[in-house]
Amino acid sequence: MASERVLGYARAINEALAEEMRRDERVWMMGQDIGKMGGVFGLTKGLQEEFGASRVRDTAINETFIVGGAAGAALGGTIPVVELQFADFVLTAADEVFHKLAKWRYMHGQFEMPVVVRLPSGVVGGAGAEHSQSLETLGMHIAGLKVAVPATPADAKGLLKSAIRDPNPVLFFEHKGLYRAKGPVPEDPELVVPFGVANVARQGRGMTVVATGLMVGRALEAADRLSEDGIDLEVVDPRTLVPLDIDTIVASVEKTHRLLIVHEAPRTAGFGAEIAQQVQERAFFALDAPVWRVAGTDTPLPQDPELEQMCIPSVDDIVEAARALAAV
Amino acid sequence: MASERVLGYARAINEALAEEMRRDERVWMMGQDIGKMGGVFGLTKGLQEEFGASRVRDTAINETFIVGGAAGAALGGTIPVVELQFADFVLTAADEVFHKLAKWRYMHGQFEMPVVVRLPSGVVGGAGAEHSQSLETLGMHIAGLKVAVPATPADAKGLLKSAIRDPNPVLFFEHKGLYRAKGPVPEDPELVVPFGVANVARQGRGMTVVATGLMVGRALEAADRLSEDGIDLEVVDPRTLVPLDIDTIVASVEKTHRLLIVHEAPRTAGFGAEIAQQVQERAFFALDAPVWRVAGTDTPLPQDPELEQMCIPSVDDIVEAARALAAV
Amino acid sequence: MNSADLIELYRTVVTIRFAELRIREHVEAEGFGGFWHPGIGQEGVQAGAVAAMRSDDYLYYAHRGLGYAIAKGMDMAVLFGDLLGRSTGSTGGKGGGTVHFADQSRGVLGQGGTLGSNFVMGAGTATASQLLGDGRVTVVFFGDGAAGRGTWHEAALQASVWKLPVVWVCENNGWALSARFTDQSPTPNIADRAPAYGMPGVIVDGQDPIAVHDATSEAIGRARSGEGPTLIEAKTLRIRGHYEGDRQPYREDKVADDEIPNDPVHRLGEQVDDDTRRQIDAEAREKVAAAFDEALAAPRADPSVIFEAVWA
Amino acid sequence: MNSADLIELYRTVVTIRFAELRIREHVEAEGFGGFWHPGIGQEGVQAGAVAAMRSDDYLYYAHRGLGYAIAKGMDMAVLFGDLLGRSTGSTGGKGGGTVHFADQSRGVLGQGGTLGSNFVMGAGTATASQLLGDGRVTVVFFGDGAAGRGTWHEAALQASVWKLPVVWVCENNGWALSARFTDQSPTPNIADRAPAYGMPGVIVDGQDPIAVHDATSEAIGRARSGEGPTLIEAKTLRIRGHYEGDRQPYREDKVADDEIPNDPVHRLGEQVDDDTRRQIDAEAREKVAAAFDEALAAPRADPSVIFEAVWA
Ligand SMILES: Cc1ncc(C[n+]2csc(CCOP(=O)(O)OP(=O)(O)O)c2C)c(N)n1
Ligand SMILES: Cc1ncc(C[n+]2csc(CCOP(=O)(O)OP(=O)(O)O)c2C)c(N)n1
Ligand SMILES: [Mg+2]
Ligand SMILES: [Mg+2]
Repeated sequence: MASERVLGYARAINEALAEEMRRDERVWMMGQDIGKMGGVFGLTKGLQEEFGASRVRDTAINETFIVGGAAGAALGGTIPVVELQFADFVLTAADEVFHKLAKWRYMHGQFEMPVVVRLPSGVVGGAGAEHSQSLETLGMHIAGLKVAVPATPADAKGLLKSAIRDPNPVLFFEHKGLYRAKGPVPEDPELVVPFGVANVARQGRGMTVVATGLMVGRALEAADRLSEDGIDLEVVDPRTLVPLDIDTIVASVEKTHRLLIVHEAPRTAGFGAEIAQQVQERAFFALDAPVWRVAGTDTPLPQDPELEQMCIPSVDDIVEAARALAAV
Repeated sequence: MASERVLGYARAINEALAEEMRRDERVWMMGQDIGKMGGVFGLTKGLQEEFGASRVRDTAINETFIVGGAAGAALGGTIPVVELQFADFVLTAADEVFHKLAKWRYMHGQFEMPVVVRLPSGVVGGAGAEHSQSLETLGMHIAGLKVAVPATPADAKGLLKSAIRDPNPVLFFEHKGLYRAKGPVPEDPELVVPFGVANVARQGRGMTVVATGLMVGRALEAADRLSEDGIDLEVVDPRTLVPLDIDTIVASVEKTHRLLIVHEAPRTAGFGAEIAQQVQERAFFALDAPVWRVAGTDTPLPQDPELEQMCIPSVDDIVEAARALAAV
Repeated sequence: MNSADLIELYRTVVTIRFAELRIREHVEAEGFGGFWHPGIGQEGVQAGAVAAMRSDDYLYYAHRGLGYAIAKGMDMAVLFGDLLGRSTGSTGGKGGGTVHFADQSRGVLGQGGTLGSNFVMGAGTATASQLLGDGRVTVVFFGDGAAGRGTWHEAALQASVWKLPVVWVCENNGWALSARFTDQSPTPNIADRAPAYGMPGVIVDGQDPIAVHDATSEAIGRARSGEGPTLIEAKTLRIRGHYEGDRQPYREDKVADDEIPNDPVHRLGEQVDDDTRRQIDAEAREKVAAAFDEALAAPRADPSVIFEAVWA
Repeated sequence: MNSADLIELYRTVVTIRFAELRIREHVEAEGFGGFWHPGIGQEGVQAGAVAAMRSDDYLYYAHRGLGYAIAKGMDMAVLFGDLLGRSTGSTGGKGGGTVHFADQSRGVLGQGGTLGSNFVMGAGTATASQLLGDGRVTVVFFGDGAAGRGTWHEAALQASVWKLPVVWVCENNGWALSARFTDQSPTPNIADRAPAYGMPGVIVDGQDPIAVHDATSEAIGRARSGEGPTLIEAKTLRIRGHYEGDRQPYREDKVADDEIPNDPVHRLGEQVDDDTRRQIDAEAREKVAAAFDEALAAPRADPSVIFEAVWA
């Protein structure tokens, strides 16, 4: 069956890019090393060959141009899909991301801003404090940006296609630790995954776990282990943080009465706090226990590849927290 | 009595700067228009006259230098106190704020980073979407920065002095709408307000209200109005978000059993979510009702001075929310 | 420039001048919530450069006045509406004071509130034109102060390497708020920076609208034919304070309020015959007055506008 | 340069070379978690420039190798400790792979992980020296790619206006990852950008450590005497890939692995008599080997280090 085709997360993204560029001539790309090299993580391999050096452009090291230029190019009638080499670099172009992309339409009362910023994100392989962060929460706090955090190859492809077709700017957080992950990806080029629709990755009755990106797999693994102890996790992956499908999360909590949120981003003022608070606002009396978080440490990330792993939630951490929360 | 001296918030900041520059020769300042002009909001008036153009420097329009240069100057053995003309401009120097200031010490396992970044913040007078934001939450999510949000002239002075004496980088959010606010400011130049100690601005038993900056005054006004209805608010001003005096907030909630958080920053993923979540984690069973938030709209801020006020909590909004929450 | 074009250019310059004066009058009499950064005295740059643009060329303006947009043909009642926070403004009433305004149909694309945003945005729009082959040129206005931002460097390098159809027009009025240009630039001219980017740097008298027009026209020609960007520096003066009401305590060489050295209006006016000029003046004055009245009479925006245009 | 200095310079260059080779050997045999950006072939720039510095001058290094720090006198066992993620590294074991390292006592101040941070940081440190009158000069290393960042523009303008004691040393190795310098620069040299900032721009053969030393020495002299910054561009070559293991599919003119055109080690070695050279070589090889072994033998950091040095 076509829909049972198995693909890697990176390949799925590459395919989405190629399909959308074939579909719409206005779609084009720029970023560092995305052309001849095909991207430092190989995500854009073959695209310059197929679409030419004009539609797949290698820039200099100029993040403010990559993002701000994309904003300008959107006003000029094109659909730029740009790559920052590491998600952390949103901070080297923060005015362009959080002011230009997010607010230009609002400030000028017109224009569409169909820009996708692809952001290789998260901890993997010792890239250090300024190349490993999970910064998706920032896009949630400042209005005007959509935020996608795909956890599977199918979602990576389907959400990216949605992002490219969206007239709004999208921060697209690809987890570097998932690039080699494999999963079924339907072949249908018209298959898009809509924003704002959570994926219930596992059904369960005992406790709701909300997780994104790399943490979805770890939560599922934790769920497998806990099921042996009779703790039945429901794992909900919001897929996009803006818009956020809070309804699905609340419905799950109303069923399970317990909520554990898992994210790689630092704990304090991370998106887990927001989800917890929204659930609490809407389902206070359904909660049998406090909402808990398993999250990244409130520290910069060390360069060392073993130490950095200790800064983000492991399967063990999730298992332990879920066990304790079940006992509250 | 000396401690009953009344001073404006802006003047209190100016006094703190002058006193610290007199106390320690290593303290110096840079920013746009802070010298001859004394700052666009007049905060640095007279300082270049007293301390000379070398210690009070006018820069070009180069926020990455203002902040990144401050970081470098701290490594070179000085204590820079820099001004960004508007707090929003942390986004034009975000790599320098959230990477260099916040992480340099950690990444290199040594060095102190005694930098203060003064940030005129908040809505006032129609400055528009990129000159009016309350971005303090960002400093809470990325570890390595302390964050002060003074609400009174005495706190502005005392916290700024603490900030300058702190070996860590501090984001110092001054509310532009408070610059003309007056209040008692003790004359003692050794009087500092420590970080991480909340101010219980009003004692009450019916409900805890956490508010910062401009919102503290509005919460107090709301409390006065509500006291006529027998709703007795306790108003807690954390004064600093990093470190956060969660103990005082939790203690208050354990007394009142209800918590309302008021902030000017956009609601979603604002610091209110974090405070709510920490309270919920620590005092779940003390809460008789969900924690609620009264917060800024999840929109960019319009330029129009009347419309922008509608985007942030008013006294009426607080009164209304508190009344409703009391009835839950 | 033929005489019909010259007359139109004069009409533009004088219209902007009357708009400047009308706004000043309003600010002095009643104020409005926000700030107003007057462009009086700099009309020559704004009108001259825009006159060299095709109607479908793209424009990013700077914050000093409305001249850019008036020259590009935007409706003045709409522009004043933005200034006065009226629902009839191009931003639907979100504006007020120092304005954002835009007109997609005329290629008026806006400005960033953070100085220097225009550099990267403009280069990006020019990239779009290059990709689409639509033959449009993007003109980016900016001040001498804004030129200090790093976005200039990133945009200018890439624009030059890609030979983007973009023209950079610096209004060097000698001041960035309280900072004198000569105190914050290591070289005497902004144009001195052009060779670093492998692009021509042209200095022009900003008080001479025709000279500005001609320099811009040449640069636009280069851009349109694929030869890449040009940096034009128009030397002009900031007649008033940074914003209307700024008493400029930092400034010794204050320009007398009503004295505009090398006034572009007079200079151009001298080349128009007296009758025509008088007629144009009268028409312009009237048009400005009518547009301002129209804007004043328009309703303020409904607060619901706050939630509009966050998302497309 | 007198012959004693020349011999010391040779010692530095060859020590860096052996360190490069030892690290490559380790990476090829066992790898380590992170990336290693080899600096082999660029030792001449690193050693030459640092040799012109006073021991209390400040250094911001670039990411290509450890040469800068070795030249500045940092303990090699400590540096290898950073590379190998050992608790004895200067970062206490937080490092690993592409390293951050620092030595406050020697003015080795570090590097930013985001390219171009060094520009503003370096100008700031030089401002501190100017304020304190401590007579120190800050030297900032960077690559041709990093030169594209806007932080360069902001830092360079301000440094020039304030006449800061800072020296910019560009290692132009022709590549920024897969981007060829000539494809991303509108001018043939980085030094061509210096006039825009009113500072001297000097091009020097980066394979000639003495030439680099002399140019840097002059620039440091200018800086120290209050004449402001200088931009030095050292022409060099990236011998290996961007990181060790990069197969460089994007590069046609691959440099043969063991062939270093104009090898600075040989070039300088020719000026040292054979006996001395052989002795230095042997000592350097041994010192590197011993330091590497020492680092290898050191313990990895305790995980508690994660929570250390977040706050002072
Ligand atoms: C990034 C940024 N920094 C600072 C400001 C505040 N600011 C607004 S206008 C201005 C001066 C601008 O000078 P210039 O570019 O020469 O324009 P002019 O006002 O002279 O027309 C400053 C500092 C800003 N808007 N954006
Ligand atoms: C702001 C930023 N953008 C991109 C990168 C990713 N990156 C690391 S090294 C490099 C190439 C640097 O080239 P160059 O400065 O010439 O130094 P070289 O590697 O040639 O020594 C890139 C793009 C980064 N670290 N920081
Ligand atoms: Mg100016
Ligand atoms: Mg290079």
